[in-house]
Amino acid sequence: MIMSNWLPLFILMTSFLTGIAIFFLREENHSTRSFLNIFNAVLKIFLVGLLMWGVFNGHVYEFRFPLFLGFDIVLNADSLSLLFVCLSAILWLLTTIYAIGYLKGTSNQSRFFGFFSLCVSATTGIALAGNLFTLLVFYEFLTLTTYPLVVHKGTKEAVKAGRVYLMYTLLGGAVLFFAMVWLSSLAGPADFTERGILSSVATEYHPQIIIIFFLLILGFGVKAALVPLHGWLPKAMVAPAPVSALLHAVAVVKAGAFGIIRVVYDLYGIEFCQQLKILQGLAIMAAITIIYGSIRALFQDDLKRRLAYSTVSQVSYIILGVAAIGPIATIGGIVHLVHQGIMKITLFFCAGNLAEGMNISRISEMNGVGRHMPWTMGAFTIAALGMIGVPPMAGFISKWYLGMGALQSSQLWIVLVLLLSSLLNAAYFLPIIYAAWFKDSKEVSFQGLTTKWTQNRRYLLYPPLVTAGLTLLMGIFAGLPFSPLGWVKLITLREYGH
Amino acid sequence: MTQIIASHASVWTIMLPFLSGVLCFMAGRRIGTLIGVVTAFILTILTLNLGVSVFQSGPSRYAIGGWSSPLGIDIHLDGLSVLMLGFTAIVGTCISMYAFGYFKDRKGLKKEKNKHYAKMGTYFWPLWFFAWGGLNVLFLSSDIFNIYVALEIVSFSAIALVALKGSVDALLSATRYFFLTLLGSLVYLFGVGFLYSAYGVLDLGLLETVIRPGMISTVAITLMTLGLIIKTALFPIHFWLPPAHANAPAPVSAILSGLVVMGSFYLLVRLWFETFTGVIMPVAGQLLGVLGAIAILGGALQALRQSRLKMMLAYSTVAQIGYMFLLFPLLAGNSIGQGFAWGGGIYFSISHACAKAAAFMVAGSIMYALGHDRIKDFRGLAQRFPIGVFAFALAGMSLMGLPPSGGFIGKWMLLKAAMLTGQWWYALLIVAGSILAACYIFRVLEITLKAANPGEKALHIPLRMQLSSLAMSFFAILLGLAATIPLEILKIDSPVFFQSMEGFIK
Amino acid sequence: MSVNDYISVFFIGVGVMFFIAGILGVLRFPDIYSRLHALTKADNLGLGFIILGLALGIGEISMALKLLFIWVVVIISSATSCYLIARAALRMGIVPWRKL
Amino acid sequence: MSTAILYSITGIIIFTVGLRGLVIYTHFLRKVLAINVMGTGIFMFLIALANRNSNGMPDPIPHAMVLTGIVVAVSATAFILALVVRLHAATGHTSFEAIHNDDRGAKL
Amino acid sequence: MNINIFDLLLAPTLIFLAWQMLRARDLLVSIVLFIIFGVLVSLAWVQLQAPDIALVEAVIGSALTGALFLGCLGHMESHRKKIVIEKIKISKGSKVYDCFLSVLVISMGSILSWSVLTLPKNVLGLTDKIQSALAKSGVENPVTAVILNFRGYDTLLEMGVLFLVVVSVYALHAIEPVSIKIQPRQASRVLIAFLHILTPLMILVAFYLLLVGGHAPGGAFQAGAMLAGVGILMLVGGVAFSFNVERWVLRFIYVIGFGSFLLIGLGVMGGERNFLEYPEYLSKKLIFLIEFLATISISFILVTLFAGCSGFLNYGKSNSGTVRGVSA
Repeated sequence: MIMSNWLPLFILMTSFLTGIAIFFLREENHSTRSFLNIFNAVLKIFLVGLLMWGVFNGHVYEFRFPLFLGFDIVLNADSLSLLFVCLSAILWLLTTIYAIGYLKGTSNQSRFFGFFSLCVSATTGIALAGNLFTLLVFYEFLTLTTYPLVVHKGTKEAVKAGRVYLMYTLLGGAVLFFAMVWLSSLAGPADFTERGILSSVATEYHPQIIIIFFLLILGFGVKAALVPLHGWLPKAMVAPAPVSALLHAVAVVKAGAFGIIRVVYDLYGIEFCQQLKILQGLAIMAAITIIYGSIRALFQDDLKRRLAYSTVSQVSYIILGVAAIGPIATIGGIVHLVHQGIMKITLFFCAGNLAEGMNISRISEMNGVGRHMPWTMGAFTIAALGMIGVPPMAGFISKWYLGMGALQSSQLWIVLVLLLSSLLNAAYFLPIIYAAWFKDSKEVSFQGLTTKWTQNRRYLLYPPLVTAGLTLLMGIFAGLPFSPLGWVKLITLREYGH
Repeated sequence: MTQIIASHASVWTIMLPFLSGVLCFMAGRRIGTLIGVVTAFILTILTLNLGVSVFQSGPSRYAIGGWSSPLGIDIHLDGLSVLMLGFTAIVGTCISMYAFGYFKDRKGLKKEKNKHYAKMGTYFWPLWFFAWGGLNVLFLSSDIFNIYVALEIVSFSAIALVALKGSVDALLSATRYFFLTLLGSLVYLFGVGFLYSAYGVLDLGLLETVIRPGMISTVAITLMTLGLIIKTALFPIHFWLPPAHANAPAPVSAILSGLVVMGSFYLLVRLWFETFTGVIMPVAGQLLGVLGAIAILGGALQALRQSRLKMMLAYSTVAQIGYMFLLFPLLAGNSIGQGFAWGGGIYFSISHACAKAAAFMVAGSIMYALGHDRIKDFRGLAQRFPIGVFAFALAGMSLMGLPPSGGFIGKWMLLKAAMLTGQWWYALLIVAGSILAACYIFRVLEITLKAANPGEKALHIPLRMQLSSLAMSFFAILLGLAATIPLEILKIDSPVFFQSMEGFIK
Repeated sequence: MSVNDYISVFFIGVGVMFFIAGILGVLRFPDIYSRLHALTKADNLGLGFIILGLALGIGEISMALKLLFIWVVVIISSATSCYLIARAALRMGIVPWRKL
Repeated sequence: MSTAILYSITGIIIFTVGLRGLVIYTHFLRKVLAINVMGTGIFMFLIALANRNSNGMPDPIPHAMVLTGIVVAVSATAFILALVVRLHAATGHTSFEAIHNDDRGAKL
Repeated sequence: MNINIFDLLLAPTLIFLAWQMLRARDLLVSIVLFIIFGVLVSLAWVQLQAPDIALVEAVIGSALTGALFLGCLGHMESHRKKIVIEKIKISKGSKVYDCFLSVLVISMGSILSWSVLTLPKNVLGLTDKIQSALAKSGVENPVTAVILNFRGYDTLLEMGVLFLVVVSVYALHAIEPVSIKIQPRQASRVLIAFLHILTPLMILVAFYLLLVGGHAPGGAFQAGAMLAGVGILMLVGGVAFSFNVERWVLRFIYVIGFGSFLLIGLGVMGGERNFLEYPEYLSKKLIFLIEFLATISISFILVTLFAGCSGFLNYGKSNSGTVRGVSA
């Protein structure tokens, strides 16, 4: 079927065209905008479902648009990309609902939702990219579309954060650009294939290939917030809560991690990586990031900043899983892509709710909030426990597989890193939970929830509840075939070929 | 090879602008404007038609007056010239549409001021069409002396357009522009004199066959290159460009930065890689490359320091010209890299034309609305003037070289040429230049995104202006998506070995 | 060389002498009016002699007439321009030189 | 040495004299004069070398080129002089330096 | 062809004049030297067997350009707001800079001269081809044939340049008109009388030049410049012209030279016949027509250009739409 090759493009276009259409809507046209947003998000989920069904049955979708001189824009639905697409589609819907409530009564909404949709289409593009070139195109596109979201508030602080964000991401993009052109002059337009393509490059170019590998990691590492390159992430916290949620859970950070997965598995190939002995370095970088992020998180009083550093550390689990060779660690890493996304988005939704409902943004102010906002804090608790890795939350599954994988490839130090970081996770999450539920507020008496919160309660509350629920379900039903874990096993099977 | 065709379409593309320039002068402002806009559209259709015919039947020559070269003057049509014609037409049409709105009476302005714009509008059209006609002559001519006359037409109309505003700044920059561009023309003419004295022919194609390496050729090429470098405003002789481009009315800045710069660059490329291929020394290319490199960095750093938007864009032009000149050292490398260098340089120049024209149009719209172009007072512009800022952002993408845009494709190809020929320092430079470009573009964008100062007054910008700048910037982006078409056209009768364009070291 | 040629050379020589005298006048005379005097006199007469000499040398009637025509035009224009210069000088307030 | 060589080198020297003048002298009119001198140098170069045929007939193509060149030169001169007049009327100065200094003086 | 003593004297004189012209303290002296330089250059053209160019140089290159300079200088002198003593040379690091520049220029000159010596002794150029094609061109003077037929395209564009410049000059003056007060000039009777003699004479000469252009030195530019000379004399003599470009007749005159050339070029085009390819039986007539109309345009354009740089062009300022009569 020829038409079915267009399916990936349709999926991309649902959010892209929505974005463009929203730009042209007048500011006051709230209902049309909301309808357009939600309708398209649902449509997208439906299309993704269709795609998923096809891929599961072994159908290959490939959309190819020749751009110039042998470089094509390729949209390719393989099992790995589907995982990411699926995640982004679902979380887009939830975040959109949340954002509609969150932004009620503020200005510049058309611009916000326009870029919001474009940002998701960029993420979809990254997920579906069938070659490095396409990946780069959407990666840069993501930078451009998230920038207006980061500076959305237009305050001095926001603009400053936006500048930092741009500086990091554009530099990363430039490095990536450089590396990619270099690679393409050695190996031509590099289509992603399972188990990589670069092993065919002649041995005399291997030193260059290794340098390119690290340049690529550097480029993607900026967005994935690998440690020396993470500076933008905590600063970008000034953005509105839905943006932070999107940035941390789905779009930016994940795009970086996803890029690294693509490079290691589908461009270089795991065996070729082993042959070049380049994964060890990556693993060490990831481990440092994990520990460093956790420690920094401990000392933050601002809730969103603490979550930001938590992201720094958690995303590197994915990279660690990729770098620790072996199928089981791979499963752990890739599945964490989904799990971390779901859990982190819950946390950010909740942080946003606290800020909106009770004007609380600091952990020291959180004593006893559980009593005033029980649902929000309930969702927060589930997600935080998941982050720590308490069974039966989803986070446990990923950590389990990571640990098992490390044992399997007999890299004990990785297990140690995991344990240490779990301890640290507990150290920075548990006090929050404790304070929220069991401590009494010593401050001035409770003034009551804001009117904004009471008016928009359903928009703001349902999304975190759903994601919290998903956190639980993904943990409990991890064994089912269409659960993230099941799907990741399928991916791993294809990557390792056995 | 090339055939003689009986089609007169190419003559019409040259003569129509002159004809309508004359008509505009005769008809006065109101009717002149209409004539101008209609002509622009006709020209676009004509050039597209010409492009299709070249695409189908290959390159051709046309002997003006029936006297073919060496006695007479030939018009030659090949991929490169058709591409240049086509993009001039597209950019020109957008600029014409923009000028249509720009010189109209402005609501909310004093009568005196409006009279000023009306008078500018009266003379803008004939001068602009002469510039356009001159460019078309330049792109199609195959005779080095005829090209000199074309260069003069372009320069004179450009200078008059710069001076159009009548302010001291405008007059001063026009005067400076005049001296340098005339110096450039004369030096070029001297080179022509040397070539003719040595070889007795003026036709580019014939020269290619008779030219021999030696003292005289070197001197001639040096002189011609020097002249054209002055006109293109490459690094050490770039100082005249920013004031001239920044002090002109917005449509004029778009014409200058977009098209006029492209014209002299085109000529330089044509001479170096078709006529003089046999006698160019690689070291000369490296020299131009070094100048280009300094221009990229210096221009971008200067752009960062500017407080006025148009001045910033003008310095950005200086930097982007530097990129175009990277073509010269990169083309000297191996045959795999050549195709990329050639394609990249040309592609860069056309996408720069689109992007910079769009950016200047937006700058003009902002000046129209606010009455100034101080960057620090752009707060809240994204909210009040979203189409313009969006167009600026799109144009900026191309200037920065972010995908998908024409600038990206151009940079990609140049970068690849640098990699393939092993001149990786140019690759680093290209990347560094992009980052600097991002710095100055986002410096503007971030201020527009800041919350607005309440109570600031602004004129309403006509939709026609907004849409034409938007269309122009879309074109800059479209160049990144539909790169195949221009590149295929460029391959027609290309002097460079294009076969291995997909190639990589294996 | 024929007699005609000798005569021709003689006339041209006389013309040149006039010119030299004129130049000396321009260089040595004290003010603009007297310089103008020297110049125009030399011009008209000197040119006249030269043209006479040339006409004899060529010995062709049509050519001679053309040369004559040139002389007439030059005389008229130099007279006019001399007058104009002198008038302009007077208007500017330049006082004619007087022997002290 | 033939006439052709003599005059062509004379042309080159005139050109260089003009070039130096263009850069070194400040007054606009002097600069315009210098440009005209440069042009004349080039024209002389062209015409001189057109005149070295063995059959004694000069080559008419450079003649035509120079005719065109002279007309272009006079157009250019008229154009720039009109600009200079405008600039002089607006600023009272006749050189870049003077205008620049004036400008700086006004700012101080 | 060998050198004679005259050439050996003329060439250094030219260089010396160029040098002195640029460095003379008084600008008026510079301009006068420029005119003399022009006259001597046209002598050089004669020496180089280029009578056509000698004529153009004398009329346009020397006289007309000189008039432009004088007009401009005079105008600026008479409208000086304050007396400013401006340095002749640029002041920044003058000595060192000058030395450096001189060295640069001298080395450039020597390289160029050296390369001239390496030129082939005898390049025929296109002389033979032109001779053989001359019969078909419609004129006998090879230079005219090149200008109007073989390379008519260049000449068309050159007319375009002239037209463009006149439009530019108007554009310069139309916008924010400079407040230039033109002092009422009292025309002198002598000058008027002179003009009465000269004008018909010059028209005659111009027409002669136009006619003769086909087979001898002459042509539209020379003729146009002659007429322009008369016009300039009238202008400075106090005969007021109207430069009101809003009158269509004036615009039409400016346009007619270039426009008719363009239209004829396009008109003969069609079928097998290319742009500017005159039919053989018509070529003589068409060339004459083009030259005739060009002469009219050129003369008016040149007068306007003179007016533009010497303050006569006060279009847009006052009601100068009326033609003042000869104020004798």
